[in-house]
This record gives sequence, structure tokens and C-alpha cells, in this order.
Amino acid sequence: MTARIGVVTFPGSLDDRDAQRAVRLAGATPVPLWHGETALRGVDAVILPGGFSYGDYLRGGAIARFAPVMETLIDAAKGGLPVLGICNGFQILCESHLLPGVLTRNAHMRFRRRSQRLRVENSATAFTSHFDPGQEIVIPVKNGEGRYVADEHTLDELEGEGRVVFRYLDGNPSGALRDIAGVTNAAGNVVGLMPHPEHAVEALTGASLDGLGMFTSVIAHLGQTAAAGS
Amino acid sequence: MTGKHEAADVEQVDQELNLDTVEIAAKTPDEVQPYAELGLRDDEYAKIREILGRRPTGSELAMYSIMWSEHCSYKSSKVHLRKFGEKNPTNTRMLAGIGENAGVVAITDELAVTFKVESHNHPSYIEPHQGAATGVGGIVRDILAMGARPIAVMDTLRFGDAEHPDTKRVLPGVVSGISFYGNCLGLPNIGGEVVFDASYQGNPLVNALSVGVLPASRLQNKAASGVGNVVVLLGQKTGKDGIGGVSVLASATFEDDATDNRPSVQVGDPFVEKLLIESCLEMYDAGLVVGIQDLGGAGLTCALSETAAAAELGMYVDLERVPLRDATMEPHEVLASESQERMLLIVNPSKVEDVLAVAEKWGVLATAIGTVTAASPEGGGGRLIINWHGQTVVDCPPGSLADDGPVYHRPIKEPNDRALIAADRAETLPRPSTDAELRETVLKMAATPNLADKTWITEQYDDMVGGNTALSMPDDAGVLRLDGTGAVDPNIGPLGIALSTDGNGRFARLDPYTGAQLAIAEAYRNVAVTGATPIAASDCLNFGSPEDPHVMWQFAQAVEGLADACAQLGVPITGGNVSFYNQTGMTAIHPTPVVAVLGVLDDVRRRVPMGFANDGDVIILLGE
Amino acid sequence: MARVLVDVMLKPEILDPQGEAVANALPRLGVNGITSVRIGKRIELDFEGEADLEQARAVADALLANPVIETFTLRVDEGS
Amino acid sequence: MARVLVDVMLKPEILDPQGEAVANALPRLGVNGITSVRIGKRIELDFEGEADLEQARAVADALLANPVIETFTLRVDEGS
Ligand SMILES: Nc1ncnc2c1ncn2[C@@H]1O[C@H](COP(=O)(O)OP(=O)(O)O)[C@@H](O)[C@H]1O
Repeated sequence: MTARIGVVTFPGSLDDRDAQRAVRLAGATPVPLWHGETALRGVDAVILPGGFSYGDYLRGGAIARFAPVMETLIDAAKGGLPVLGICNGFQILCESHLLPGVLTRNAHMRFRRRSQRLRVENSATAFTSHFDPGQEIVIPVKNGEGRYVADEHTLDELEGEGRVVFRYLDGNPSGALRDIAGVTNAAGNVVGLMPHPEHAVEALTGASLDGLGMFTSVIAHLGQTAAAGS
Repeated sequence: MTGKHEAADVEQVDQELNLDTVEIAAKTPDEVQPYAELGLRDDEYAKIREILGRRPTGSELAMYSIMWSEHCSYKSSKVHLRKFGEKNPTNTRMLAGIGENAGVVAITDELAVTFKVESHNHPSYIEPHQGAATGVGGIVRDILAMGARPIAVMDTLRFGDAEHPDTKRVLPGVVSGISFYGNCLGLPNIGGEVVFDASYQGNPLVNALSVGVLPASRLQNKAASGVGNVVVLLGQKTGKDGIGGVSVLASATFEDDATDNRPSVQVGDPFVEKLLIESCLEMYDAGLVVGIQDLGGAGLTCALSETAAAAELGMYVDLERVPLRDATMEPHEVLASESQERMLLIVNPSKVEDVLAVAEKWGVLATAIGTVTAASPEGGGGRLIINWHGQTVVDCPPGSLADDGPVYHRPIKEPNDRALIAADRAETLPRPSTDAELRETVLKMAATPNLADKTWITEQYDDMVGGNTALSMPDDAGVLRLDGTGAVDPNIGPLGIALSTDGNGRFARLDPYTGAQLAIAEAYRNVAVTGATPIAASDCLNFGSPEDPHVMWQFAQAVEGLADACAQLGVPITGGNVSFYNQTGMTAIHPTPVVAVLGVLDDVRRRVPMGFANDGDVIILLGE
Repeated sequence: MARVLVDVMLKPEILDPQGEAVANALPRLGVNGITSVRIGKRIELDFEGEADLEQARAVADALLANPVIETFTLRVDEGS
Repeated sequence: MARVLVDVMLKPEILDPQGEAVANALPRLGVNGITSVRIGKRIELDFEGEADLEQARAVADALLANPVIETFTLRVDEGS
């Protein structure tokens, strides 16, 4: 049995099929989940993909948080289900209060896409165990509202508890506080990041293969033996 | 009129007095109508009266003025565009060509690709962000209407002088509009052009391309066939977007100050467009639609008349069923509205419920507004009958709107400065002869906006969403993997397509015939160097006023050049777009034919990027 | 210090996709009595000394509102 | 019909890049007396019948404003 990893499609999700492809390339079975249903279909982990759910109107992720699927997902995440939020998915996790802070408009006010160097600050989460601590990776970043913001106290707490998972290197693409690209909850099962690991899984289409590690990590975390990288 | 109105309340009377019905039109032949204000000539208005056998109603007048406009009828370009058809190389790949929403070419027996370039120049000058955004939205719906899933966009842009204050207004807005709409739709932007030239100062060019892929068996068409089939309007509510021109009809006296009815800018909602795409694709796959047409510039007027005309049948519409954003809209405004993110579907009555269910699943509005009716026994198609709360406001042959518009042979005259231009040879320019001069020339070139790095623009575009982009900026052509192909046998790679758009207004100004050929040659080369085989082309012809014989000469030359080049290269023009009246006062822009070439890679893994790959590789110069 | 408040709203006939998206989400929050949502901008201009309404109007006209699609109103904030 | 107005502003300590951009552009317009520009949202909620301030507050709290970065105020629009 390979791991079954759910990928939620909200109205306006865009990278859902890309996330499914990455799950497949990592050796697990992608399971499409629908925003309008509360059922999680017995999946072992869930990915909230990138995109512009509900047009990203008001604030990214603000409306998606009220989707029926989030009711069950929030409880399941609190119960330990591994959940990865990528870009818009990260925004949804913050708006749902599964992760602290919020993503605001980039300081330069434009959408920006580029290959981004990151440092893996925490390799003990459900999605980062295949990285070495401090490993530097290249993953594309592309967003207009990616600037991580939280109050000083929260930021200190995140740093103190090692919950900053990824940090921007060689320039901060959005003005995110303390160069934060991704964070985790205290238990390490919920991870959110702005860059797109699902766009760094194939030589043909990606600037690197560094993103694959996040998907193989969660498969390992789930105790499955699926062959990675096939 | 009967006396029954006397009992009605004042408001009711008011409304009915303003409502110009077919019945009233028949009885009031001498009513003065603002056809000139609507852009119709005396002879055109006379022809409308002849077709109808009476004066047109206000709604009919609005429809004819829209459909017979240059934009919709191609009245000045038609006689020239025929050259494409005449000279196009015969091509068995072509599944749909000029005249359809977009050309469709077969890639394999099962798979086809559709692509097209379209302009949104004037709206982008008035409101750069929304104008450019809705330009992307419009071309994507054309692709969707063919049955395809849109998979990428490109944009070719022309601005005035980079230092001009108005360029600082227009450029960031245009780029943010394209970025916002395309990114939000999840369509990678895989290439384009940015050129600065003072000739575009008051007339920036925003040409957008979209490409889509479909199983050949899913090809859709726009014909409203099948008497009794239901006409369904899908998508955004209808508002007073872009009805500026016909607002003249709303004022009882034409001198009325119509400020309330000023042209209203269309605002794009890519979120609704994304839902429209997903719901249409689901409907195609379930075999729920008989015909489909996107609503573009001419709104319902164009969609209703073209779908009915294409089937040579009639159509009956209860216009008050159209969901409105503004309850005070009058029928001619509903017909002329350019509200975005709408599609018109023709559906078998047994499938209507399923269509509504799919729409509901995606949260898109769907409303049955009419039915397909029989052709007249005398032949010549059926009648398009549109009612407004039970009163007939339109009753005309749909073909007279869609196909029988005026056709002009505009005067053509070679510009007087041709000889001067020909004499002013590049060879006569001074050449740098010393190291210092050479250095200065190189620095000057590096500093020109046209050669400068375009990252400020391209980094605002998502080029990787979808996960199939195999080449994009900074390569000269975009390459996409066709997902799901080649997966069975690991030795056979997935198929790919390559696309490039090119144009050079300065060259075309010097010599439009050769300039157009250079544009297609460049796009063709850019596609070929990726390893792809070029198979088809689409074009967007941006010119000044067709009423200027010099412009018409440029146009005719460019079309001829392009058609001849296509014949020689063996790639057909599958569709395109003409944008006239790009001029300020008497001064036209450089004639700017923009050409997109599509190529196929039988194994996308073998695509060739442009940079030098490895240390020690040998560099060879091919050609003269 | 004095403050001028500028409210910028889309013209009524212009589509407000943002407001529509919010309005459509309300039933899921159990809210059904709201028929329309329109979202605009509220801008606070702080003046060093006295509030200069004329200057504020010039700024609103040139920078804050896009006259093609938006209208604005302004007033001195009495509370500040 | 009744209308409730919700004003959503960024907390003072949160960077407002849009406001900064406007503030930086002011000298070029010849405007020098403005010391700060903050840009927030003005949201109009139209109710079918009576304005329900409690419901409006619940919507603002749950959806319209994010308490991590924003505060809101609301009032019934007397003009409507
Ligand atoms: N408006 C645009 N939209 C998308 N891509 C663009 C646009 N303009 C330029 N590009 C892309 O940026 C890259 C560099 O463009 P450019 O500087 O014009 O190069 P070149 O002159 O070599 O064609 C190319 O890949 C081109 O496709």
C-alpha cells in the first residue's frame, strides 16, 4: 500500500494538478479532495495547493477558510494529520489559525516570480525530514501576497521553538519579516511555505529537483515504503 | 395604440413609451434615428431598412451598428484577408480555420491544438490594467469555445517612448493587468515582446495570445443547430459594461446630456473565468452542449446572431431572462453589453438540467434565455426574434447581422514618402571606426529600452503554473509539454508544442510586404531552433485608419507578404485579428503585423534551450 | 495634527468582483440578510498642521482614485 | 434597505506599502504638508431590511478583517 495523499481543489485552485503530479512522482497516490465536501476520504496527509482560491479577493485564503472541507481538516490537523500548505495553501492555513501570522501584500506591491534559494531551518517536520539541517535548496517562488507578518512576540516564539522551517537566501522576494519563507505548528505536522516545491520535481520543467524532498519526506514520515523518485 | 395604457401607473407608461417595439417601428416609419451617431452611413442605414422592410427598432439599430462596425464585420479588411485562404498551403492538419473562434490544428490523430492572437489596444489605453486584463480574458474564451483547455498565454506589447509620462501610466497598468488575469487563471505566460517606439505614444498595442489543447473528438462549433434546442447564458451577470456607443439610444432627444450613460469600462474577474473554464470542460466531456460561442466585444448581439446564422436557423429569445447587475437596463443595452466572463450554450432540452447542475457545482450562473427555431420555408435561414417582457423588440434575419455586413474596397495609394525611404539606405549611416566609437555605440545600444532586460515585466508573469513549461523566458520561444502524452512507453517522450510571437513595426513601415514576411520568418525561426517543426501561424494586424489610402496600402501589402510567406514556408494562417484606427489625429502607428507560429516536438525532452550549455562546446554560425 | 478621510468606491455600474466573492461566501457563515457587498478604499491623510481639503482633493484626484472607474468623497476627521 | 459601513485599517505597526508609495509620490505633486498616508478598506454591507449591526460585526470579525494585522470599526450609514 502506498501512501494516499489528498490534494484539495478550491474554486480558483491552480496548482492542484501540479501537486498531484509531485505526489505521484514521489511514489504516493494522489487523492483529489473537493472543497465542498467535508469527507477526507481516508487520506494519510493533505496538501492545500497554490492558486487564487475565490480569486484571492479580500485577503488570500480568507474565504477558502470557510469551505466545508476545512471544518474536518482543521480538526484532523489538530489531531496530527500531516498538512502542507503551499503559497495560497499557506495563506489558508494562517487564516484558519492552524499556523500563526498572516501573508500580506509584497512590500514592492507586485507579483514576483523567480528561482529562490532557501535554507532548510528545521528538518524535523513531517515534510522536511529528507533534508539535512541547514541544507540550501532552490525552489521557485511566485506570488503577490507572500510577505509573512506576525507580531514580534510571535516571531520570537517561532524562532525560539525552531518553527521557522524555511528562510529566504540571496534576497527576500516579498519583504517577509525575518526572511521567513515557511513555518510549522508546534507539533511539526502542519507546514506552510510560500515557494512552490511542486514546481521543482522534474528536470524538464523545473529549475531543480529540490522540491521532491518535501513529498518523499512525508511519505517516509507516514512509515510507508513507496519507492521514491520513480 | 390601444387605450389600455391609460389605466397603467405612470412608471409603467414611461417604460412602455420608451420601449421601441417592432410593432411601433412598423407604424412610425418617419421616426428620426441616430444611425450616424452609431457609426452607420446613409447607405448602410438604407440597407437595414430594406432588409427589414421597415425602420429598425432601437434594439435592432444597436445590433446592426455593432455587427456592421469595422471591428465585427471586417468590412475594410475582408477583401484582403481572402488572400490567406487563397494562398494558404493545403494542410490536412487543419480542423478549423479562418472564420472560427480560433484555428484548430491536429497534432496526432487524437489530439489537437488551437491558438490565436487578438488585440485589445484601445481599451488598454483608456484603462490599462482592466483593458489588458480583459484582453487576456477574451482570447482565453475564444480558445475555450473551440472545446480546448487553455494551457498558456503570451503577450506582445508596444508602448510609446519609454521616458514619456504617459508610458509610465500605461506600461505598469498593462503589465499588472496581464499578470493579474493570466496568473489568476493558472495559465503560464510563456513569452512575448515589449517594444518602445514613439509611433505608439497615443496608441499602445496590447496583443494577447492563448493556446489550448483538446481531444480532436471534443472539437466544438458555434452553430445553434437543432430546432427546439435551448439557448443558455453561462457566467457573469450582465451590466452596463462597454455600452458607451449605444447609450445615444437611451436619450429621447439625441442632444440629451448622456453623461450617466458614458462608456463604462469592463472589469475582468479571472476567478469567474476560471470557473467558466472548468464548467465548460466538464460539460463538453459529458456531451452536454450542441454549440457554444464566447461573448466578446459585441456581447449577446454577436453571440445570438452568429450562432443562429451559422446553423441557418432561427432563434427566439426572452431577453428579460438575462440576469442583470443593473435592473434599470434597457433591451438595447442588454444586447450591447460587453460584460466579461460569459458564454452562450446551445443545449438539447433533455440536457438542460445536467448543464444547470454542472454550473451550480462550479458556482457559475446559468440561465435558459431562448430556443432554436426553424428556418423560414422560403429559405435564407430563420428569424432572430427577441422579446422584452412579452413585446417583440427584434425580428430580423440573423445572417443579415452576422454575414451580410457591408464589404468595402477602400481606396489604396502608395505613400508619397516611399521613394525617400527607399533612398535612405542603412548603408549610408556612419559606422564606428575607432575603438572609442565602437565602445560608445555598444553602450548606447545597451542603454536603449528596446534592448534592455525585460525582467521587471516578465517576473510579474507566472510561467510555470500547470507544471508543463519546458521553455519560457528568456528563450525566444515558449515550449510546453502536452500532459498525458507519451506516458505509456518510457522510450517515447511526451509531445510538446513551441510558440513564438514576433513583429517589427519599423521594418513594416519601411516596407510592409517584406516587414510582414520578416515577422513570420522570425517567429518561424524561433520555433524551429527549439527543435520543433512549425505547422501553423496566427496573426494580429495592427494598423491606422482604413479610411486613409496610405494605411490601406500598407495593410494590403502586409497581407500579401504574409500570405506569400505562408505559401513558401508551408504553414497556413489559421486565424487572427485586425485592429484598425490605431492613430492619433492624422498620424498612424507604424504598420504592425504581429505573427505567432506554432510548432510541434515529437519528444519534448529533446527541446533545445538557447543558452550555451557546456564548457568546451563548439560554436557554429549557420547561414550567411 | 489633522486628518482627512478619503473614501474611494467603484462607480455603481462597475463590476466589483471582490464584493461579489465576499457576498457569495456569506451564506456559508450563516449570514443571509445581506444583499450586496461593495469593497472600496478608505484612506487616511495626516496633515502636519491644519487639514487642507483642497490639497487632499488634488491628491485624491491624481493618486488615490482612478476617475475612469472610481469616485471619491472626502471629509475632515473630526475625531482626530 | 439599510447599509452598514465597515472600515478596515491596518494596525499602526504593520507596514502599508501602498500608503507609503502614495506618500512618497506626494512631493512630486507639490504636496508637502501630508505626513502620513494609510490605506485601508471601506466595505458597504447592504441589508435587505433593517441593518443588523450584530451580524455585521460577526462578519467583520470572522471574514472582513484579520485581527493579526487589522482593526475595524462599523456604523450604520445614516445617509442610505
Ligand atoms: N510582454 C512579454 N510577455 C512575456 N514574455 C516576454 C514579454 N516580453 C519579452 N518577453 C520574453 O522575455 C525574453 C526576453 O525578451 P527580449 O528582451 O525581447 O529578448 P529578444 O530581444 O532576444 O527577443 C523572451 O523570452 C521573451 O519571450
